[in-house]
Amino acid sequence: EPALVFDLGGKFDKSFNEAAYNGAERWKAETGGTYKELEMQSEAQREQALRRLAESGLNPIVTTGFAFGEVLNKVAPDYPETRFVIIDTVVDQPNVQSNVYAEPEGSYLAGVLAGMASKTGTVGFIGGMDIPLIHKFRCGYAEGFKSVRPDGKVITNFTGTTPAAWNDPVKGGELARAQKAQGADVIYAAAGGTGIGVLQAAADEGILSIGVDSNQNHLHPGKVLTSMVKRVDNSVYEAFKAGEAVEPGIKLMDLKADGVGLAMDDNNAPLITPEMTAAVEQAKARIIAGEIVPHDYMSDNSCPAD
Amino acid sequence: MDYGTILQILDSAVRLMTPLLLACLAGLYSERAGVFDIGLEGKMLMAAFSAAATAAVTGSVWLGLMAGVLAAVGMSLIHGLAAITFRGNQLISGVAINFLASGLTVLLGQSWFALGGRTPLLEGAARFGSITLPGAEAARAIPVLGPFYAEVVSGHTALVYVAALVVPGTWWLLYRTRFGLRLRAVGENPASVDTAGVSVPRLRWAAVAICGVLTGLAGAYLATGLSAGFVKEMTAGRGYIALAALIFANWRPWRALGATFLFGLMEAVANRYPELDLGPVTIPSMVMSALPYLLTVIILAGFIGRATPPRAGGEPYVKER
Amino acid sequence: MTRLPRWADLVLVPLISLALAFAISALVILSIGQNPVEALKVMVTGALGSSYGWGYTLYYATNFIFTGLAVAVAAHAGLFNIGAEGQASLGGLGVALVALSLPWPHWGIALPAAMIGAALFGAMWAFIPAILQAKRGSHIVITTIMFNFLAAALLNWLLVNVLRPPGSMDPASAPFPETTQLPHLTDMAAAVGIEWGRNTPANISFLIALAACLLVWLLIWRTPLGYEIRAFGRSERAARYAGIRPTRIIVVAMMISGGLAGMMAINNVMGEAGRLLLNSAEGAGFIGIAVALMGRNHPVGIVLAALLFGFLYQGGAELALWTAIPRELIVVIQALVILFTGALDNMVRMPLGRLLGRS
Amino acid sequence: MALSGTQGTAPPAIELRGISKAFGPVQANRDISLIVPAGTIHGIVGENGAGKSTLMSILYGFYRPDAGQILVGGRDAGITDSQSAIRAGIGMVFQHFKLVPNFTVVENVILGAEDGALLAPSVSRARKELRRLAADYQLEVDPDAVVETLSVGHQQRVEILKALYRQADILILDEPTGVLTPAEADHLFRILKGLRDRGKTVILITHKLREIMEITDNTSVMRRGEMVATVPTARTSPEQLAELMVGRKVLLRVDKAQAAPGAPVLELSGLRMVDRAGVERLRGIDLTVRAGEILGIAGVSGNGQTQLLDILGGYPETGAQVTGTARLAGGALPLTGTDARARRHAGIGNIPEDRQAEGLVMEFSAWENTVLGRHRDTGRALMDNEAIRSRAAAQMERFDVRPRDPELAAKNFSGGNQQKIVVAREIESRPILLLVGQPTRGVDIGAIEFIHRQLIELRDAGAAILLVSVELDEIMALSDRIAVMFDGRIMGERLPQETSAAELGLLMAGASPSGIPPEQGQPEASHSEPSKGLI
Ligand SMILES: Nc1ncnc2c1ncn2[C@@H]1O[C@H](COP(=O)(O)OP(=O)(O)OP(=O)(O)O)[C@@H](O)[C@H]1O
Ligand SMILES: Nc1ncnc2c1ncn2[C@@H]1O[C@H](COP(=O)(O)OP(=O)(O)OP(=O)(O)O)[C@@H](O)[C@H]1O
Ligand SMILES: [Mg+2]
Ligand SMILES: [Mg+2]
Repeated sequence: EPALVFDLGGKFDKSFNEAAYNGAERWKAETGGTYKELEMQSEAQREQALRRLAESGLNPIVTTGFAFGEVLNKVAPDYPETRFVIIDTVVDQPNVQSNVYAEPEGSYLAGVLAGMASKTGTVGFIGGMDIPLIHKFRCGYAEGFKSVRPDGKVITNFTGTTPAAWNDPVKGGELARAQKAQGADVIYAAAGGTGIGVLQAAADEGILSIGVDSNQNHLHPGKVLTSMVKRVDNSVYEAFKAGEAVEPGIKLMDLKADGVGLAMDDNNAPLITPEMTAAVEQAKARIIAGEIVPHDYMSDNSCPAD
Repeated sequence: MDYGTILQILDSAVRLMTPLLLACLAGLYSERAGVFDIGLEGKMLMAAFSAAATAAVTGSVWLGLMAGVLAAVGMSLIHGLAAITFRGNQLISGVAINFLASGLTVLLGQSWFALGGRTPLLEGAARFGSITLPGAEAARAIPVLGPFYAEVVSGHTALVYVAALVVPGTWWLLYRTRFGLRLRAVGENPASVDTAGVSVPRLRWAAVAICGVLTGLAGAYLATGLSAGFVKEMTAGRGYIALAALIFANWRPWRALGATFLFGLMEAVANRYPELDLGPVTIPSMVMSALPYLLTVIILAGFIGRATPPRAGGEPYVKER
Repeated sequence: MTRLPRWADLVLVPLISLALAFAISALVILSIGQNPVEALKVMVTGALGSSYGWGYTLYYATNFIFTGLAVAVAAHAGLFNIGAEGQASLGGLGVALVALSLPWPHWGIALPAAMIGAALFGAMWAFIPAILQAKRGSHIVITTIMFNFLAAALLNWLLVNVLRPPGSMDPASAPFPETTQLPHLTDMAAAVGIEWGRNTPANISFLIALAACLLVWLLIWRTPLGYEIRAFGRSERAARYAGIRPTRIIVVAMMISGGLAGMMAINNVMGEAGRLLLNSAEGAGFIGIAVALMGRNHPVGIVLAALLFGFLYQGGAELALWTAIPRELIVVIQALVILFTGALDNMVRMPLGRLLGRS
Repeated sequence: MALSGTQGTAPPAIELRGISKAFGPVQANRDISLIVPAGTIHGIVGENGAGKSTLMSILYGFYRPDAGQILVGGRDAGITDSQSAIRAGIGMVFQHFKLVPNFTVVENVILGAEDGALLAPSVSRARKELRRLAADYQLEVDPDAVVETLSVGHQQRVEILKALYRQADILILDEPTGVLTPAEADHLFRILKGLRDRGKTVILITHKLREIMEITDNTSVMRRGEMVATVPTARTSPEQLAELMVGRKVLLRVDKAQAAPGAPVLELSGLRMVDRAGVERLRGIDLTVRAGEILGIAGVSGNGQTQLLDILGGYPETGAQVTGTARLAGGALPLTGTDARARRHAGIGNIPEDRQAEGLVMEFSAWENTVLGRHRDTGRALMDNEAIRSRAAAQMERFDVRPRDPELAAKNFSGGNQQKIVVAREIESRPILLLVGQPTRGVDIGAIEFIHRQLIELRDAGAAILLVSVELDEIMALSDRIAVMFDGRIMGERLPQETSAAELGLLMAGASPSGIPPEQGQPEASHSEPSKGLI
């Protein structure tokens, strides 16, 4: 029986954790299997949770979020029989599969779309916790945006520097209003649960927003430009499907592997012009072809679009 | 910083001030009557949850508001029972109330909505919409004051204006009415009220109930005005900041407005400028968020002004000759 | 007010209060459509049904013994220390600084140093509210609350900007050197040939906590300082008459209190996590209030209450794992225990006084 | 309405029938009946704990009696709470004032008697009414003054005004003069006489038989919860009242040998103290106490005695500034020190004025209290509780503390026995100087005699004793020399055999011995009637 551990923020964050949940549910619906799930309440619980799951013979154990990295590094060797899967960071252990996503690629596409949708030429980015991982989103987004609006401006804010930043919709909303006041008319929220506040405020203020991780277009139909989805659901689904035979090592989920992408559906269809679709498709093709390489912020902690 | 930015920050400060102001005034009633209340946080949280849950289920923000107020009054009842009827330790009761709210909101939320302690997103009539005051758009043309009116004064949700009215209302009630005189007296020397033939418990119960109503409004605003639904621990220490503001305001209504506005402004500025660059020094966001607490300690230490709490505060009243 | 016989006050009142708290908790469980009996079963088997469960129960109890003692020592001096949470966090900082500062050759050397670091930082965090209370009359309850927030902000900043190793995204310190890993109770049991509590974090800190109980007992009831603390806590004027200086007692009692709260960090930070995490105290400082109230500020009572809360904590974790009841249930139980033992105690005491027919 | 004690056909102002009240095991009032004629001043006397305050609190509706009936003006007044008592025309001035310190006089006066939901009409009516009352009864106070800035005497006036504003016809005063200077007391009595002359009824509780004789028309005596007698004051004497109070002939004479004073033990010169609020409480005290003598300090309470004892004991009020010099047994005694332990070490024993708040930790057991202040004396890391217990048991035996149970908490002993625990502790430490404050306050006659004997014995063993008491008879009986304190000064020193209570009373009232009025004394002070022997 597999297990899935959600990070702080909880499985119904409409975002990252919920994507993982959807993957598990898809597996459950298809196979009729059951799985164990657990939500983190605090930083200090992670180790106990992992150990308890491993102790009770669950296998594989999927953990969502880079914050499990350090703990998993410590726990995995104690349970060599158990396979672990971690999402969003790399843990170098023989029984761990690390799923990492090409956030810059997906974000680049989001940036292209934002650039075309923006009337003011100013767009916003609201990140959750101020960490290199989120700068990856920001940097790709900025690059994509600049590719269509070279003179445009990207306003950036982060909600905080601690995990609480993932779960502060009030602050997210205030930041969105502040960005609107500064002229932004499309705001990309890479902020977990905080993003809900961003999307809400954007809808209230009559500007566009871009969701993240899960498809969030339905939250405010016609007001969310698109969502940069990370197919966390696929990672979870495949891990569950592989079961105890899940492959250790690094698994790169990029555009080519359909690991990241933009969500297009009925909810945002009225917002998307054929030109936009064409531009996005073209950028996507060039990225896959390697003609465009969106910069990975974490490779050198800098962003050429700044 | 241009005028537009200033207006935007002020606008944000007003929104962020509102829950603090309502909670602070709530604490003012309770503490002026001699019942210390460190459970503002819990009452607010409970109210936020009940308001959001009810609004989500019924689709009516007004029903949500009522539920929020009822929930907070319910928590007040527990506090009153401990502090007034059973003459228990008011501080401990407050601590318990904060934990109770923190646990119950998630427990009930999870069991009702299975959204990890969250309520569904509120939409349409389940949220407070913003109210555009008359002439707001027309006023924009007037230089300086016009945009101020349109941006900062107009365009808030109903509870913001309610909170603003509660300030003069509280002042009037406290200093111009019989009830206020007795309320202030019971917090200073309950024996004086008792020997004057007025019931001490009744006055304190009234104060605690008003405290419940106002924390109810504060919580409801948080979940249905400021944001669109409840998330766990969404009060995020605002109850304690309200308490800090109450001390800062020296238990006076107009100063409560000033103190909570200051704290709201600090939050708004911190939101806008996480790393506040003041030329030679850059203030990290942690300092900004810690500032209300730091200021409170400084006030309490008497380095700026002097906090003089109601004299009978925190003490259960026992008849004595 | 009617007075109760001593045994009733010490044993019966807390037990009835506890029973009330549990009864209402059961109602809460019912109200969310779950079965309280089932829940209790899960908790008991999960926390006490195996040496694994016991290992975690003891691990949590260790935290609560330290914070319970901390709250109790302050309470004996008539001070309500709500700041154990912040003091425990700062204790964690002390431990981290010690553990990361030197290449410790052996845990046996690192432990005393870490204990000093933990106690020192915890005491330091209690010192400011104490001196403000003593010299400026600032209400210690409010200042310690504020200091909890200040501690959180300070640690946030330090973990993000100072202690976080380069390249890491967690707001956490670097892992401590292997050599500072404290021996687990498992290892100690294995040394005498017993297999017990594999993979649990219970460690030697538990024994240190028990030793701390003994020391606190000696301090409070056997030393002149303890006499002074108790005298001051019950009557400030009598204490002044007796030549007991209020400032000194407030500061000393609060620093001992803060030191004890800080010492908790050798268990959770050094013994378990092996690095300093954000929010490492995990509310144990607040549980200390409930533990001290339940334990009537006496070390023996505190150990029993800490075990109870250790059980609740571990049982609660199991609940979240195996049932649909969220872990927050234990927060509710904790709240009810504090409410009934600390604030509504007269509700139990009054009818009990009539029942026992004493005055 | 009939004046001054004449009993007409009019119904009595108050009639109590069979009032009983118990607090747990303590029967505070037992089947009490009492008639107070209208238009009279009625005194009530009785020992501490006799039940006087309880009875009055019942009359005021503050407590509910277990049994009995209250008639006001001949009709059952249906007094169930203070509100109904007020409606029945009863006003009460409590021993501890019930004022809101940071309210103005007007606010205090209208509190609970407002005219409507809004304050403004009440305030303006109250101002007018206060002006009238001030003129009628010599009750001048500034209506806008904040109460906490007023003197005690003025605060008491506010209390009386509160009652009169509520149109009280019956005014109860519980020990009103305990906190007043003699001048203020005189003013109060003029007010009370004025009230009586206008037909009001006054009930006055006091411990001072002088006041009873001076002002009351009738006097009731209570003993151990019962009403033992009501007599017209004119037909009784202090001696008879005292006997009624305690239930046997009282002979308050202490047998003691002539003192044989030795070398000076305590020498004080120029002792001044300014408290935190900046008020000068001691204005230059010069004193000498010799070995083997008792120096008694007489004075109305609140004239600096407490400050003097606290400074000598080593625990002056925080923030106080102390100047002056002192010598103890020839060596320098630093006055600014705040180390009570060092004082004990130097041989100063201290029986404090307030045993419950200072002399004992009420929650501690008796044995723990026997080392209070000397708990560090062994200098060892751990206290030897067994030794302390057994010493405590022996001490309780010697001082006849009942019950003889060292484990019992101090709060569970009666007042007299609590005092014995304190006295035992301090005397058995064999001090060279013993500070004694109000040693017999609230203590019954038997214990008083015992404690007095212990003090004399200590004196005869060569200790110097500084005795502060507000009881003039106690001062007269015990002291070898008497100093009178007024307003932070020593007004003069007398030998007991060469002075009279009358002379001491004059000094206590601030009249300077040479006849020159003191700087601080109120002008009307000098014509206060000299006190007769108090019993
Ligand atoms: N609230 C109370 N609870 C318990 N016992 C009380 C209470 N009030 C009074 N008593 C007891 O009732 C008895 C009578 O007390 P009361 O105060 O009426 O005496 P009193 O004559 O006024 O004494 P004093 O001269 O000291 O003022 C005392 O034994 C006292 O301890
Ligand atoms: N408030 C109270 N609650 C409980 N018990 C009390 C209370 N007041 C007094 N007692 C008990 O009642 C007994 C009598 O107390 P009280 O003060 O009336 O004694 P007393 O007769 O005046 O003795 P003494 O002359 O020594 O003062 C004491 O032993 C005390 O333990
Ligand atoms: Mg009395
Ligand atoms: Mg007595």
